[in-house]
Amino acid sequence: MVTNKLNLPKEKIDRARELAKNICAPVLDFIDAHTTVTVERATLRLLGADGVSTEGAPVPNLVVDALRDKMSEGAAVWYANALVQTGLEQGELDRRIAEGFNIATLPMGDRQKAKELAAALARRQFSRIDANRAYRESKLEEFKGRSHSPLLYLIVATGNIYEDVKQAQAAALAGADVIAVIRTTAQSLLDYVPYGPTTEGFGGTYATQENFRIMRQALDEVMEREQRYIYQTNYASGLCMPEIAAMGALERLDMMLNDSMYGILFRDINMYRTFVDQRFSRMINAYSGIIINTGEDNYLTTSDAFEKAYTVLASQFLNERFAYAAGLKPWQMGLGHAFEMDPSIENGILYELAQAQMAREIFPEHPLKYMPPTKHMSGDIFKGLVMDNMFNFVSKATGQGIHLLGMLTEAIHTPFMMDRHIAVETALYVMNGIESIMDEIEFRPDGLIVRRAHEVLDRTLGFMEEVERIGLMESIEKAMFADISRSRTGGKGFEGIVEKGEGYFNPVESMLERSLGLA
Amino acid sequence: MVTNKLNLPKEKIDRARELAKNICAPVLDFIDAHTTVTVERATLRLLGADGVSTEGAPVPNLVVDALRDKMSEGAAVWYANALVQTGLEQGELDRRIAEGFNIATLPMGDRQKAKELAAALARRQFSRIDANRAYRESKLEEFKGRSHSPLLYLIVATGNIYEDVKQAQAAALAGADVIAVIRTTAQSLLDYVPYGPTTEGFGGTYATQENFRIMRQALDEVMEREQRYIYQTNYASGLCMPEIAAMGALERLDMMLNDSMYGILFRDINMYRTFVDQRFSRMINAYSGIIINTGEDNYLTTSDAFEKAYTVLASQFLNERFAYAAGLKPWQMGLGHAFEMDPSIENGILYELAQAQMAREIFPEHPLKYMPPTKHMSGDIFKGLVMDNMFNFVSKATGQGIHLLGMLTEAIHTPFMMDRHIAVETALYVMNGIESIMDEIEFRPDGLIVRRAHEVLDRTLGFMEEVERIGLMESIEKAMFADISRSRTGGKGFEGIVEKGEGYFNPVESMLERSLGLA
Amino acid sequence: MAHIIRPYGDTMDDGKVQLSFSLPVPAGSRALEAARRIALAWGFHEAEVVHMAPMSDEFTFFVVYAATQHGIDWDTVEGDRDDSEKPMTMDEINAFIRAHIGRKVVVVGACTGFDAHTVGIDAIMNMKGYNHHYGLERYEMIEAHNLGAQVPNETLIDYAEAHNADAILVSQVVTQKNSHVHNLTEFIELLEAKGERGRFICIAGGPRISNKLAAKIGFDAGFGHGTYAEDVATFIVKKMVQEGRK
Amino acid sequence: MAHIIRPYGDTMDDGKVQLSFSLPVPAGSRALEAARRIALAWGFHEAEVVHMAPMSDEFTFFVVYAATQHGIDWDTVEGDRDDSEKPMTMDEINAFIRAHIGRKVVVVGACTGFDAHTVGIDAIMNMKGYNHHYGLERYEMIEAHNLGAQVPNETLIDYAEAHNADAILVSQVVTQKNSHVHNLTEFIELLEAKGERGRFICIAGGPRISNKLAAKIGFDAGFGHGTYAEDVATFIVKKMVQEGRK
Ligand code: B12
Ligand code: B12
Ligand SMILES: Cc1ncc(COP(=O)(O)O)c(C=O)c1O
Ligand SMILES: Cc1ncc(COP(=O)(O)O)c(C=O)c1O
Repeated sequence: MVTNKLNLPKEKIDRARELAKNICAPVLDFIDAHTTVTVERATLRLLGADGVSTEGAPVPNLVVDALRDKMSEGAAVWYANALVQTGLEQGELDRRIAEGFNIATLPMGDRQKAKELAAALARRQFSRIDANRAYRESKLEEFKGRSHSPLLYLIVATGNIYEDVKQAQAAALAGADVIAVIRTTAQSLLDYVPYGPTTEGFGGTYATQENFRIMRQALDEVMEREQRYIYQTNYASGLCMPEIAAMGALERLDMMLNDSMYGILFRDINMYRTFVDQRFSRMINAYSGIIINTGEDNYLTTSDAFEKAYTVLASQFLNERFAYAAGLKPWQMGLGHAFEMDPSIENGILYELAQAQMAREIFPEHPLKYMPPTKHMSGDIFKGLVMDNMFNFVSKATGQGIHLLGMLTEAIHTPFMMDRHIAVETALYVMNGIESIMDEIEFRPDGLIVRRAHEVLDRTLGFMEEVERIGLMESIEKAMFADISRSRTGGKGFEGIVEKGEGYFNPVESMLERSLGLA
Repeated sequence: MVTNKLNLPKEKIDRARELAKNICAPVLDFIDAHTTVTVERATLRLLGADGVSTEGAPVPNLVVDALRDKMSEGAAVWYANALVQTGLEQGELDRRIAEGFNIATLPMGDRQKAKELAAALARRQFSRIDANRAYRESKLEEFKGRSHSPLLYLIVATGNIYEDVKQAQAAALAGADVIAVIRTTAQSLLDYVPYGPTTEGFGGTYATQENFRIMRQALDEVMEREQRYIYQTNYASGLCMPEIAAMGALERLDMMLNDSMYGILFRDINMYRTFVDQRFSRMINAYSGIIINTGEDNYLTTSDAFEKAYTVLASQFLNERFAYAAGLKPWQMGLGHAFEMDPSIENGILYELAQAQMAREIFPEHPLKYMPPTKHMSGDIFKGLVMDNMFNFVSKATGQGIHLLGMLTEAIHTPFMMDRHIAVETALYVMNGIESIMDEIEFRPDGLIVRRAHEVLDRTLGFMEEVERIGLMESIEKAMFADISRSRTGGKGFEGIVEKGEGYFNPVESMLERSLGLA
Repeated sequence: MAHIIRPYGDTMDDGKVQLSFSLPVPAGSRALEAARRIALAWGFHEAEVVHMAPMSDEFTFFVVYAATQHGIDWDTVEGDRDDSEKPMTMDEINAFIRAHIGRKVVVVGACTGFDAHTVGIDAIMNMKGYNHHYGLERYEMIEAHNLGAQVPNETLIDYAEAHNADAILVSQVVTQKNSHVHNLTEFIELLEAKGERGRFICIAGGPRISNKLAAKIGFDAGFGHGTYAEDVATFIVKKMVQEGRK
Repeated sequence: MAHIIRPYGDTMDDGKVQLSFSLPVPAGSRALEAARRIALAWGFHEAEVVHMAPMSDEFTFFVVYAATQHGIDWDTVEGDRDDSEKPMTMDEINAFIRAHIGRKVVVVGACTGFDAHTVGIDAIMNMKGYNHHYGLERYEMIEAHNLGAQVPNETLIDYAEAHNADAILVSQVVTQKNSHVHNLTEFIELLEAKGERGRFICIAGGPRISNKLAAKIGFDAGFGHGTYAEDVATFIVKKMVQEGRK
């Protein structure tokens, strides 16, 4: 239970939410009027389109590329039309497409019939997603009380899915609740999703549907052995944000890294593109019961964590607003923040405590994803381990929800198996040792910790007021977030945005909006 | 400043002090009526007796051995008599004694004259001690505010004084405020103090006056370079407790491990002997402005720290009482306790916090010596480092005075230089990061932490009542402390106790009692 | 075929190892290179000095990650003892003694020399035991005498003779300058000098004692870190029956 | 005479080293022995496995302390660069350029390939700098162009040509599968293919870049962990003057 220790004024928090609403409104208008190539591809995936050409081009890409000039109508109707017109079974049609068959060469037949078929196809995939969600919920119920609090989150990043599986199983056996497979370095910039099981990646493993499936199976195995649900995580992020959300829904992932602005700032992806994509991907996540993890922590790797703490809080409000607009519930919003202050700051750990407690009290129902020190980690693994330990302490002491375990080798390499082992065992030690601390400790009402939290909230309001004044997009142009400037029409993926036409049809979108109560 | 966070009832604390008084009273009566061989040797040392035979027997031992049957008169008068009778310069007499001259063969001359000479000799050594104390105080004043709080205490234990010096200097440069030279494994059982610089020891270096001098000089060097006072520590403990206190006073040591019962329980030294010796050694410490460190922490290596927490508090009250009885001021009483609970106990770190805060509030002016985890340290150096980190945290959070830095290799070997380096840098990180925590954090009034402290205090009272009922010596026989049983007449050094005669004369004792206001 | 194993970082056979050590040289770019070269001298390749910190004007601390190609053949590795041989429980041991020996087994133990660490030998011998495993005193069919710490070897042997012990337990915790090896060796030499080595089952124990080390010195067995009373008792009673001691 | 240095635990030349690693075998007494043997295989003696923990059914983690007799001759160790050569300050560098070059020095930099880590190159180039050391943009006599991250080598070279750069700075942070070596090598090869290697002073940097590594690949210098703008600027301007570039 979240108690009030900081005495933050409710009016100010409400005011911030109101500002977030105002800031996001014009962006949401733009989003409503547009689709993108990857939104269409995600739609096709949720109609069941599957397969890949011998050159590795996925069927959804081949279809959307072929329909480039028909995009404003939506790809779904044309894909369904091809099924109607050719009379082929879906798998067979996909195979032909993979071999080079261009469905755009087929004339539109009975549009209504095509639409109905498309909707039926979507319903088939949705029932698979429903089953996944029901299965997850039943397992969570069955193994209730067995997960750690906060959930212990570990990454694997070997580049090879089979190696990942070994490490993920070891990590879960050691005590991890959540396993995230880090993606290969450049995947976020690919405008397609690779296919099949993969064994080659730099600093991470390709996110493919088959890799998702392989990992899911491995984690389910450990789940039964440990009688503890093991959450699987990947990245609905980058140029294929919605498609990966779709894949995750189909393979029962449980969490997705998914931020409304991360791609813009940290991957130089076009902002219009990102905004449209994030909405669609989030509706899929919302529907499939997936928890999103937002990326505010990244800001602190380029900005100073002490000085720019307010940008993190501001971004949490914006991410929250965008998430509501996509139908996500608070329990699905793993808003990001991080323990990234310079370790030499006097009382720095107390300021971290203030920041974490503040987030906890402002977002009481949200799981909150708390990230470990990374920027100030160094080759000094011993000091690093102790910094991670204080991070573990603060996380438990403030009741964070999703706890990304820090690695003592953060500044050196992607985690070795032994690094993870050390991370889990030391976290379990401290968290067990202070199990009830949240109920035990109070803060002096006029002390440093309380004052700091109030100050950050005040600064956030000032900052958000400025963003409201000049607009979110211009604020990004002015490097107000993460000290990074991005231009409106610059960045990758700009060309993939399309204005929706009069007759735009997307059965997946409609079903999502309807069931999420957004229509 | 120590604030009240636990709301411990003053009456109960007062009651514990009253019990301590009652428990110690009969022991103090015994002490008053007795002297021991090492008390006499310490007295001789404080008359300036020095030197060693070719077989390594120190002059004070040769004198006391020769005077065995005159012991009830005190050795001082006989030593002074020898000076008077032979007319030798003191150094020359000592040299003769070392060569085999037996002063007991000389008849007693003018006893009054001998007494006066003895007193004059004592005054000479006392003025050296006065100068040491004044120098320490002037340097502490000069470098005020430069020490850490708590004082960071590190041990060196190479067995070789020259190697110790290197390590001690490195440790002090890294940030240590206090350097303790651990003694070689068996020294506490030697009934004499070795002589000269030594380079061979098991798990520690012989405590010799020359070794004290060498280390003092090395630490003074670092003090000037760092502009920070470096405290030197050794062990006024074992069969030569008072002699080592005397040596420490002469060589300007700043702290002494010195406990009223440690030798009994952990070295199987006879209890009568220990009680007499501790009083005399403590008076010397009191006079020379040395801070004593008591050894309650050791109890928790043989008893369970959670179950037997009350024995530590009880022993702190007894050590305090014995210390007052020897003229020590609260600021000189580094009462011992330790972070030794099983790391797997749920909320164990909170119980440690409760215990440390309790000690802090009950002994508000005492520096308190806080010891790191040792018993539950294992070959897992990474987990060990993190346990040490939580110990560092609790120590800073509860305002301990003297902080013995834990070593990640505690279960493996005596510290390597790099182990110490890691200990200091990680402690400085966390202590700086929570600098003001004592003013920031409060405990829930009816919570686990507060309840635990009250419970330990209650159990302590019950325990002390029983000790009062059956007597301290019988309680020790019954293994009520540290789960170790020792018989009254068993143990080492029993034969070295002598009842003081009518005409017992000891100018050192009188001067100490007079100036400490105990006469 | 040999089954070569190598350290594992995040990929099979990558050979990754973490090291830390100090060198008696001042920190700086030469020191960094010295640390790297010394790691290479151990046969590591790709040695990366990831951290260097001065500890004084003359000493520097390093953390290194490196990779090795060395491997060893797993098939040739023999453990200190056979993990698959599980000890009997206290009840089974008592029953075993009743059935096969028919009288109480006498065990005498101590921590010898200047070593003052009683906790280890207490864990094995005292009623209370350790970690919820009762000690030998609790065994109905065992008569256990724990002499405590700092016991001279002579005293222990005399006591064992006087009480007609079946087994003698020697604990050694301090290992500095190999004092444990000296103490244990002296113990065996004293027994042999008296011609009594064969009379007792001799067992050494302590956190740094292995079965191999103990055997090399002349003990019947050695027990290290994590031993419980039942491990020792099982060994003693089986050995007694096997050797026909009654 | 050789000045042999060895690791230092608590006594000169004791050779003590801490190691940790994992092996792909199940925990147990054989695994313990395997860990010990592998440490011996590296030439350590007195290898003590002080900790063993299972990480899964197939992997085990170990902590080992061991001693080595290997030493290296300190007199033969050469640092990556000369610590005694101190960099000039920003003001000195500006003055040096005015006096000896007489025009602004043009520096172009980027983090290349798929590497998205801008913080390192920003620390060197951006106004703000790093750790209270201003970046090159702040230098009056330097014209600094920071292209950011994920810049293809071609783009960087084209830009340098177009702006008549004196020096090109290449940052590489990600080193997995030696991707930094590949990227840096490709950069030099591209320049050489164009016959333009001689036109620019080429400098590589990043946390795992050493001067030696950079030189081996064909750069003029490499800068690692803890570099500041003045280190790089000092190198560039001295090199320009030394080579008579104006
Ligand atoms: C408690 C303790 C003490 C207590 C001892 C109290 C007591 N009555 O035992 C006190 C405070 C008195 C003490 C003093 C010293 N100690 Co001490 N102490 C420890 C400590 C913290 C824990 C040891 C312990 O109790 N372990 C728990 C028991 C249950 O484990 P165990 O002994 O391994 O026993 C198990 C097995 O080994 C086995 N076993 C043990 N004996 C036997 C015998 C048989 C026959 C069998 C079958 C099995 C068996 O079974 C047991 C149960 O599983 C260790 C550090 C550590 N964490 O290990 C240092 C440690 C052992 N001490 C050490 C030292 C150096 C000393 C001193 C010499 C320091 C000094 N110079 O003053 C002194 C003097 C002691 C002396 N003369 O011997 C060093 C030893 C270094 C080395 N490798 O040589 C250690 C490692 C600390 C360090 N890093 O410096 N110590
Ligand atoms: C911040 C950070 C990020 C941020 C980057 C934000 C940004 N805009 O830069 C984000 C979150 C985006 C990120 C992402 C990733 N990161 Co990253 N990241 C870090 C982190 C935490 C800090 C790096 C940093 O900023 N250091 C501070 C700067 C000032 O130091 P520096 O870079 O060393 O620079 C100094 C010197 O090296 C030198 N220098 C650097 N460049 C140059 C150039 C020249 C010419 C000169 C003269 C000097 C010079 O001067 C600088 C000042 O002294 C490190 C871990 C760590 N603590 O080091 C991981 C780390 C570098 N990242 C890593 C990885 C793997 C990734 C990912 C690939 C993970 C993934 N699969 O998604 C992604 C993708 C990035 C990509 N495509 O390249 C690994 C690299 C492992 C390896 N050795 O290969 C690290 C070590 C973390 C880890 N343990 O896994 N990361
Ligand atoms: C929201 C979000 N998406 C994605 C990523 C991963 O980066 P990439 O874009 O390389 O997949 C992160 C990394 O921290 C993140 O926070
Ligand atoms: C009060 C006291 N004296 C002495 C010692 C040291 O033991 P030894 O008797 O071996 O010198 C300790 C060790 O912890 C101690 O606490």
